[in-house]
Amino acid sequence: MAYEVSTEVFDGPFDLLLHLILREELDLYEISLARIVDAYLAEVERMEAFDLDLATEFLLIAATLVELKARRLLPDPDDVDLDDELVLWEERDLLLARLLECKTFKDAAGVLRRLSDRAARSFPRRLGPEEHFLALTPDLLEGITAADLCRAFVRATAPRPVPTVDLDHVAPIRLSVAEAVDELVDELPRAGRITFRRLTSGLVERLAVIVRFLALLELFKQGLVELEQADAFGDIEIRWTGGEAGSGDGRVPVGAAVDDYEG
Amino acid sequence: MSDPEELLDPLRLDQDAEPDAPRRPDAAADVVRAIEAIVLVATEPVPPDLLAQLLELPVVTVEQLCQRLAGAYEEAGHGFALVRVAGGYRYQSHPDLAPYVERFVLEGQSARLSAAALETLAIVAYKQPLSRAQVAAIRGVDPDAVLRTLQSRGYVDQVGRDPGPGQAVLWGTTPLFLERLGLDSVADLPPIADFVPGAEVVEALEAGLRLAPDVDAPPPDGG
Amino acid sequence: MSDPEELLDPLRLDQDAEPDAPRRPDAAADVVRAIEAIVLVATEPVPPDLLAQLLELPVVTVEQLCQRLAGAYEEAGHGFALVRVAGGYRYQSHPDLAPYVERFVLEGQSARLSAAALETLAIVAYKQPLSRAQVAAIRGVDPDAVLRTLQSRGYVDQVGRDPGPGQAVLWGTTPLFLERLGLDSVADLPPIADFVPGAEVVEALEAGLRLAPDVDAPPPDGG
Repeated sequence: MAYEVSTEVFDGPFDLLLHLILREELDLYEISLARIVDAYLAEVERMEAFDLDLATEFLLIAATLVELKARRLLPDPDDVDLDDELVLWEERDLLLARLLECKTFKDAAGVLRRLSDRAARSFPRRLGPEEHFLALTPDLLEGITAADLCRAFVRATAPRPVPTVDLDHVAPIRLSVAEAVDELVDELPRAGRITFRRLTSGLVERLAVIVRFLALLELFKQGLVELEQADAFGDIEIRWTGGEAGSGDGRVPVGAAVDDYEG
Repeated sequence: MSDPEELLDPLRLDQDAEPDAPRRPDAAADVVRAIEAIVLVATEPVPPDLLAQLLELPVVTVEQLCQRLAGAYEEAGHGFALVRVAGGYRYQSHPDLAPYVERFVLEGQSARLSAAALETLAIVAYKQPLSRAQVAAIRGVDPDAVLRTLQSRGYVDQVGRDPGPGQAVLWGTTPLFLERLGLDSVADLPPIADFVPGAEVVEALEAGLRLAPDVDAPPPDGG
Repeated sequence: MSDPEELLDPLRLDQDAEPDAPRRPDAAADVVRAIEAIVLVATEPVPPDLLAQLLELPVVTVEQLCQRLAGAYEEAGHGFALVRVAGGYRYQSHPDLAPYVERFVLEGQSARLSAAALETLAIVAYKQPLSRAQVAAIRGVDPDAVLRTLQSRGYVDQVGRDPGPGQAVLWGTTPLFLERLGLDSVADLPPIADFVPGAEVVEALEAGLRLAPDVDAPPPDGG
């Protein structure tokens, strides 16, 4: 039933991405990935039950997007490992293909809607034969026993499993990239240099790590940090270049700017 | 011959009576067409005063229109007739064509009860008397069409009215139903407790999914 | 205009083809009237081959007669229509009269499907038969809840099992789906190729997902 709630805006990770790219006509470079993730987290919060499958699907796509975005931010394309590059192209093509397929059926659904709206203007006759013909009708209960009837009753009244996951052990997740940016703006000037691994060592949720990473990319784009990665999959070293903690460039403007930040 | 334009005299009379609210002829034609449409889709005879109310016309005008319409169908030699029965109007097959209709009915478009129909029948059998709203609440879908089929087969019928406010029609099974199942009374139906939950439910429980709260007996006392 | 006598040309042709079994004109008129009577009492669309069997006529003749009958009703401006839908013929109210009929048919009108349900329905309609996993792959979300909704509303059903390992349940659309969309068969759906996004959209998506740095940044010289 969670789907029913979320359909009005987005009903899937592809839907969300299509919306962000097409309907708002923003490209991935101009919108911050922060917006995609924040939009998603807002969706998750609106859902009554946190849907792990949906979240996983989204994270897979978010990870691809992060890679694409990171690749585009890399200052020197010569640094790129050719194999990684090929894998990334493949992932991109796959994502593109899935978005196109999603869009195809979305448009087909629009036509079904129109057909169905048009057909709904006519009402079928369902009355059936006059009473005096009923004596002729074959007995529909032929071969049906009282036990069949009992089973049908059990089937009809059986509790319908509700596809929700018991979440009593999961703390409510409330994360936004804007908040993460604020935290980093507070934390990084004091740290000076720090590795990404250390920066996120206290975080348990993978989502929180991803949010922090996106926040970091945001700061990088704004020229407030420098990032270095010695080798592929190696730890990322972060250096704050944005001046002193609490200075005029500080937290409030940076964090608040994320949502509107469109380059 | 059944062109509605020829059926408008009563309406024109009506216009004369209310000269300050003249009807355009096509609006008048629409009234006749609307009668055809409403009576066609109705699942029971449509009382003329209901038609009058829907069409915002005097009852007497509606009755005149229906009579003329019936005459026009007969004159044009259609295979259906508009008849007045049980206090209302309905379409039925022309008596001449009974042999064809009999053949069609015998052929039986659907010789078996659908799963939905069987489930609805089971609910009525075990929970009778109950209203369509109660059936709907159990099945989660509108049971009207299925109830109608079951009623047309003579397995269920309207057995009374809820004494409470609203006075909903109550449904129950018929003697024919008992006869066909070889039962003396509904008390002879197998007790429900003898049956274990279906595989679907067991699977769901094993998978740790939550069941709808009304069946999940004790609430977790975790606080 | 809907006088059956005017609809008999196909039958007369048929008579010429079988000169040793001449039909009397009134027997021929009866055939059209019988079609009217049978379709009127049917509760679901009547397939032309069933009509042909009951009337002992070639299917093609029955189809011609039904088409002419439908045209005659339309021309005479009746409030009902004979339409071909879900593989058969049925009577329904004329779409023009929806405002009147909607006022009358208060219940039984089904709620509109959600966007998610419609998209899933489109996938099932065009790719059937297919498994829930295939639906999930296209939509990117678990389709179980939506499939169950569509099934309970009668639009889709389990139509078989994948012969491969795992024997996944396969889903397809139902005759009710066709009725609700006013289609004769799934082959009448607009071709899926009509919906494949145009170059503009593909470009927009490619731009959104492009790997190369932006124009203002130095382009990658590819190595």
